[in-house]
Amino acid sequence: MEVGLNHFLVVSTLLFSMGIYAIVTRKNAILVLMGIELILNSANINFIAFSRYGNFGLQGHLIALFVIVLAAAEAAIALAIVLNIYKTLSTVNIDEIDNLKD
Amino acid sequence: MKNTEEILQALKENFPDFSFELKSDLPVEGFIICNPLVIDKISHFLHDNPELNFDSLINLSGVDEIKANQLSVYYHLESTELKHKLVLKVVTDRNSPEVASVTDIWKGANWHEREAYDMFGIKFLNHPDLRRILMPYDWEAGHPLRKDYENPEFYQGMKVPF
Amino acid sequence: MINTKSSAIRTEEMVLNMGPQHPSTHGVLRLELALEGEIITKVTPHIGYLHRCFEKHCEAMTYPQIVPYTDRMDYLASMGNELGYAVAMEKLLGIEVPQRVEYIRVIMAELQRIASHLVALGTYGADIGAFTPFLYCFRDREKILHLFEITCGARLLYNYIWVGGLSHDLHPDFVRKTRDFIKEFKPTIKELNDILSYNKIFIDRTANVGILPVKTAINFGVSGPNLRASGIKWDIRKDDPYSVYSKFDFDIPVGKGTHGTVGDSWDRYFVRILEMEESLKIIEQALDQLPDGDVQSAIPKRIKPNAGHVYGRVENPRGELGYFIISDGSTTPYRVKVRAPSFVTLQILGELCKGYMIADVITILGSIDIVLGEIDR
Amino acid sequence: MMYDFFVDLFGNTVIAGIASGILMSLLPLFLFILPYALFAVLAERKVSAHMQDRLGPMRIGWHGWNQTIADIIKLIQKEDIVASDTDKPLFNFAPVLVFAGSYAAFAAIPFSSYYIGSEVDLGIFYIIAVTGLVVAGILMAGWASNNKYSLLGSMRSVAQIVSYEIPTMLVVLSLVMVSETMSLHTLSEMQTGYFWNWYIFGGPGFSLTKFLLIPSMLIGFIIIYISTLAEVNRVPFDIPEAESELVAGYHTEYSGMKFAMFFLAEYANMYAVSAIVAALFFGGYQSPVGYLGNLLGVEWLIPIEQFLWFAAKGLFFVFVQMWLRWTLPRLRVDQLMAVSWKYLIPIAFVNLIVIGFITLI
Amino acid sequence: MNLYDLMFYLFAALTVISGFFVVTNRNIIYSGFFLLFTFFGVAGIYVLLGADFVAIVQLIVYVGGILILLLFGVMLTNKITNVEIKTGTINIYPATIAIGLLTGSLLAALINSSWLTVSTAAPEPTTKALGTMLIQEYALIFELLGIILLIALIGAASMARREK
Amino acid sequence: MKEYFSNIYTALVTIFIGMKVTLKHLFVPSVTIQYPDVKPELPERERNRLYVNMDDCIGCDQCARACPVSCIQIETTKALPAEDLGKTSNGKKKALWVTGFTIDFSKCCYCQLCVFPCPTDCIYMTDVYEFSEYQRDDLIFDFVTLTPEERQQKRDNLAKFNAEKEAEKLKAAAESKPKIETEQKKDQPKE
Amino acid sequence: MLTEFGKAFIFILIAMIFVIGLVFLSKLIRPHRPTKEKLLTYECGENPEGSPWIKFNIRFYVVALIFLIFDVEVVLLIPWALGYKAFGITGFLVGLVFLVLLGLGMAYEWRKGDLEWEKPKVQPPMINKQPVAEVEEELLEV
Amino acid sequence: MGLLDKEFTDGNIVIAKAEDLMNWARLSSLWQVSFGLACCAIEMMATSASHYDFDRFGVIPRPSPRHADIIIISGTVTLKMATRIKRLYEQMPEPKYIISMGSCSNSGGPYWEHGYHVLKGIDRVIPVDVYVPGCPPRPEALLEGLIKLQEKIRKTSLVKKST
Ligand code: SF4
Ligand code: SF4
Ligand code: SF4
Repeated sequence: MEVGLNHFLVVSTLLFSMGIYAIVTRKNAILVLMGIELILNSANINFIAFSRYGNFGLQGHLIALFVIVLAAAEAAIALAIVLNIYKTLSTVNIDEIDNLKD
Repeated sequence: MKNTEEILQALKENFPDFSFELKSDLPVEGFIICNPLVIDKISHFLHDNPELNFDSLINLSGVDEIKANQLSVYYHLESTELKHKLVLKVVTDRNSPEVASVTDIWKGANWHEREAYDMFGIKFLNHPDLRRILMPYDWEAGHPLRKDYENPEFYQGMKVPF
Repeated sequence: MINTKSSAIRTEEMVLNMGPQHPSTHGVLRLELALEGEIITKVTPHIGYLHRCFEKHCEAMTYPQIVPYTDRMDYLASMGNELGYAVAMEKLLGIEVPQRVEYIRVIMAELQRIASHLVALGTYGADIGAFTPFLYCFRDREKILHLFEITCGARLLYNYIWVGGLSHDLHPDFVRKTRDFIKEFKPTIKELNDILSYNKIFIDRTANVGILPVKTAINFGVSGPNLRASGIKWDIRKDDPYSVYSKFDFDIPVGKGTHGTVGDSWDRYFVRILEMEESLKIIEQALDQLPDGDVQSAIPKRIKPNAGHVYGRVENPRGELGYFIISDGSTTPYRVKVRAPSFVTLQILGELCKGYMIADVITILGSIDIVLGEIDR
Repeated sequence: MMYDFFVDLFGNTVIAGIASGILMSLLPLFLFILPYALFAVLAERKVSAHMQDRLGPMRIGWHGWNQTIADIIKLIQKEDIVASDTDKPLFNFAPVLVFAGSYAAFAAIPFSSYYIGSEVDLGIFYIIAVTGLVVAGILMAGWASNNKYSLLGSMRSVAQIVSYEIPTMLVVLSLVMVSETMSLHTLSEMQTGYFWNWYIFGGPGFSLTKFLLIPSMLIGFIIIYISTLAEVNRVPFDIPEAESELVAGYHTEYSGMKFAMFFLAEYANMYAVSAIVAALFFGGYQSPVGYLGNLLGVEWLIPIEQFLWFAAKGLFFVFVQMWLRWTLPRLRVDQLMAVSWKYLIPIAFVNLIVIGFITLI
Repeated sequence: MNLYDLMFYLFAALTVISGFFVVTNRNIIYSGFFLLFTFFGVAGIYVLLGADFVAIVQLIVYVGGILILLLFGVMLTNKITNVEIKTGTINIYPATIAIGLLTGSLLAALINSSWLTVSTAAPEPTTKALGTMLIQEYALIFELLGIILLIALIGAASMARREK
Repeated sequence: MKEYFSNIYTALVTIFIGMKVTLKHLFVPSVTIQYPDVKPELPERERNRLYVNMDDCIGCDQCARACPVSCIQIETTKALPAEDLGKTSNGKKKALWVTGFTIDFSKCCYCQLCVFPCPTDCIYMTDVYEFSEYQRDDLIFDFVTLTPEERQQKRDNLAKFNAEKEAEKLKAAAESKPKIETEQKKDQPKE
Repeated sequence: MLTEFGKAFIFILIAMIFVIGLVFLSKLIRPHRPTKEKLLTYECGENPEGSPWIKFNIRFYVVALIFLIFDVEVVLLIPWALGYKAFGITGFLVGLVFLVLLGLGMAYEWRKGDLEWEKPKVQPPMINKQPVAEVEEELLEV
Repeated sequence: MGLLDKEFTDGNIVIAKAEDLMNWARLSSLWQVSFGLACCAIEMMATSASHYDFDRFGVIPRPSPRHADIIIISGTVTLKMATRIKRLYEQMPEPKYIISMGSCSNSGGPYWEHGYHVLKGIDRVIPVDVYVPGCPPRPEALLEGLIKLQEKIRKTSLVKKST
């Protein structure tokens, strides 16, 4: 089968669900962040795939670029938050943080 | 600039309770013998008194006087400002050697005293960190510079004598 | 509820070992560094890895036989060690030695000082990362070793200065060769300055690092160039002259804080360079005044001092080297204790390093210029 | 060219493409990097020796010419220690990653107008991108070694490479602004003719802009040279491997062939960054004075000449790296960071803006 | 099966498999390093889709930046003694089932929908065109991104700096 | 601000100065002595391996006593009254067979202290320094020129002579025990 | 025909194969005699104390963070740098504003001391709590 | 199991040639652990300095024992140090060699008699390949020891010697 749009979409879907899986099941906040990165990546694949196979010119690329930029900003901020949490609560496990909150 | 007699005088004035003894018939230098347990107080005085101002301890050496069954410690003091020197000696029992530490007054005494402990087993009271220094920490065969020291046959599985 | 017990953990403390095998601990020193991040919170030196039982040997040797062992303490400055022993013993025996002997001793001691400082400076450069000056220094040192070699046949451990005299007279070529050396050596000091001393990176690494205030130094008993770098003119060659040092005109360089604070590592480094220049001056004067005579006439046939004790000291390249010798009237000493300058100096390492970074430990350690041979003896 | 040949041979474009690609990628490895590494390791020892009034290797082959060969054959024979506390998979994979990262950079380096591994349009940024692999590899090596020196060394190394990437990128960016291309190949093409067309002399053509650009270009050159020096961990920026503190940095625990691979990667990197500098500012493979091939009318001579020029320029900068290494002491880690963040980046930044204004004229 | 397809399957496999390891590996450091391959694979997919610039950006930003940041983050927040650093998981079974269902339905939806595709244009360098777009239509967004980054920088740095 | 630029300036200038120095040295001829091909000329007082001229040695044990390391071991056997051992080159009369004279060069510290007391100047330092060995025992040098059989013979001779003497003079026997200075330590087992 | 990226990818693959091949080759030759001591972590001959896998300085993180942001900004500037000339001064201004934002971030970080690596925090070892300068005055020219 | 672990019962020309090549490589590139103990270490440094130049023989100092082939025991080995040296030696990868430099490491040297804390010869802990006498050995003597070691390596063989 000729590789086409659908193939890319399948990859992106798989990546997306794995990202969700990480977010749902992992306790470590940094792993959750990794899951988010996976989701963003899968979204980017979609953007670019559609931009390639759809008739959108380069806007898909541009949006992917923006997403990457935002992902960087998000990673920086989120990690800083995680570190701050770690500094005060001395753990990065989400459920423990939940318990410690109250 | 003061010589040993003057210093002895000053000491006697200041510490009437303590006994001091001057020995100066030796070929080279005279020295003052004092009590091992109050050497820290004497040292404080020597260090702080502006007339004496012994700001530096240049040497501290333990000696095993086995014939008299005693261990002694020699202190060589010097004032870099007034440029005079002094030798003090304390004598302690060989079986339970205890000397007050002067580490508080001259920081440099720290390792010297550790070395004396390591080599002779002289205990320096109030020393912050009295451990072996040159020999391995797990050396069990005693204090090597004592005259009756016997070297062990093995250390950690290594043969020691030739 | 906030868990307070483990809050505020920023970085965990980490214990890092440096040595005994480490490229830059100048031998077999072991440093235990407690780190917080890269900041030193505590330095614990562990010594004794080269404890060669010098003092025990002294008690088993006759007086002349001790000389080769003194060589092996501060092996970078053997001549100085021998001189110290000779000075102490001559004080104990109460003998006078001929003038020629004294002059030759001074020449040798000063040449040795230059050689020793060259090693100190070279390895210091290598510690900071500049390897080339190290080899330049060793190249020049080799010339001094050659001078020693033609005189007494050995390159490093000489057994040259004996109680009451010298083992050999000077080699006939010695004076000429020494003058040649002085001529050649002066430009290389400048070269060393160009490539290392005034290098911006070098200054940044060393200035304001490891500041040693003079009060602390004296209290710890620090001596030699390290003390002088803290800004005090204290030199046994001037303050308690031995041999014939009182006959020479020389300066005592002190640290001035040119690039930082008085008593920082750069000062300690630079004082040594200045001292080499002063030593050259002394050697030149001594060569000019060198009297004739026999160098072995005063050597006692059998050394048997009266019972008593003596503390003799000289200014070694690393500071005040003292011999405390107790004699019981026999041909072997009853007890010899050596006041080794590096032994005393190394104690301040912990104080100096606190709060600095790992790299600075190397800088500071290099700048106080220790030799493990005399620390552990 | 080669591709066509393979198409004829196999009659299948896929296989031909792969075959020619593999061949093209093997070329620099075996024809250039290995001989270069053999030469450079020896040259480093010889250069340092002569700077220190020594002779360097003398006894293995004529004047030590076989020294590096002996070193390599010896390293092959060395036992490969994987200490029991290491993280074995990562430990074994790290050298692969590091070497792959540094070798990948060679794909975009134009050795001559006829040979370039891959004419990626983004050339220079592609090189910067693949250094990411090196960074990850170093971190992996340090982490997996389970050794304090390694871990500290690798973290410092990463922080250092990362910090110096910014000035590099800023300078490259300013060159992109001037030349409007990112391909090293195109960039080299543009600087054809004589040496005054090089970007260090303001680039091709004669105009006011060219002369205004010269100082900026000079500053840019100095910045990029310093920062590439740091990116390949050379003195005065060799803190990660500073033997006086961290023994051997992140490869302390590596022995035998894996260590050799780090070593090879290091020397390959040295050439790669030198080549980049040469291509950006010094005309790449262009001859400064014209080609003998043109003069004699021998076409085939030109690529060879170009290759020689390129190798010579690269090697010259490698030589300068060695020269610096054997002259300078090393910085402390905080000073190292300060050099990048407080000196190079702001200056590169201002330089970039200045260049922007100049190009508008 | 041509080269393009081959490459696609290669990168797809790289991405998906390493992604799978990222989310399932119990050692978080391994997760971090597997992320490297995921990012790399995604970059490869971008290239196959003709997005060369985005691919390079992906490498520079993700591999060279975010990954390093994440790894540093891991190293900073884990008390790692000689025991393998493991992170626990929660509600695996419900999550697996739910996500399996989600994935299945997504896949079904996307395979069954017929996307409007145009004939593919040959990939060509996109950077300059992107630049043009950035300066013309998206100038405002461009500046906005700058501001966002500035804020992120200030925020993150001050948060990281804060003692205790 | 001024400091900022002066920093840059001094850094560049001093680096440049340093580079000038090293560049200069690149073209200065090197000082290396290429050892196995070129051997350095050693000064006459060179102190390396000892040599004992056994023809002159009278076995007086002075050198061994002077040695701080005790690495010289001498075993002498009294010559019989009938034997004439000849004289040393400086005219001393030899009275002892030197049946053992070993110097352990793995212990010697090359201090030359043994050289000075020798009455016949027969022990001296040479400039031989190339004598590395694969086995440590090869570093123990035996200088005796007699063959092992001869040595044994000398000892036997003396023993016989003494035995005869003993038989003659019971009283003197105790004193004239063969003076053997063999070090017991030598035969102690090494680990 | 391979795309240019394909070629680059082959470079990476070849390098990996090269390394693995060489290591494998050496495996055929080299000896393998592990001992317990040999497999200990190297620490200057001492027993390794504690694990190196510890948390380390937060500085590393801050540097990586600042780097990431700047990295992204520079990356965003690449397309601009290629294309701005066509738009003359407007094109340049678009980038300039962005650059100024970048500069602002830089200045902020500089002001806040985030660009500083850990600095040595020291007090000179003192005993008599006298300021250094005073002591020196006293004793400088003894 | 690598080639160097094997022992061949009979040599053929291929093995002999390979052996020659490998021996040559090993003897030509002896990297040294940069490690010094006492006075002899200074002479060792002098040997690597300009006048004698160890580098001529391909000997370069490596800070980590993992990269090194040869360890020069240059000085007095004390009991405290001996265990560390043993570990250092153990941590070097095979094939590895030892030069014992100077009287002290040969047999305790001047300290053999009264040195209560001196190991009387490094060969009590690790196997020594070449003993270089001297106190300290001249740099040339060390170089000569190195040449002796090279000779020894040249003669090593994979072929099992029938005894
Ligand atoms: S040179 Fe010294 S150590 Fe050697 S045998 Fe003579 S006296 Fe003894
Ligand atoms: S001192 Fe001279 S004569 Fe006497 S035993 Fe020694 S070598 Fe022989
Ligand atoms: S053999 Fe001699 S020179 Fe070498 S370490 Fe021992 S005492 Fe020092």
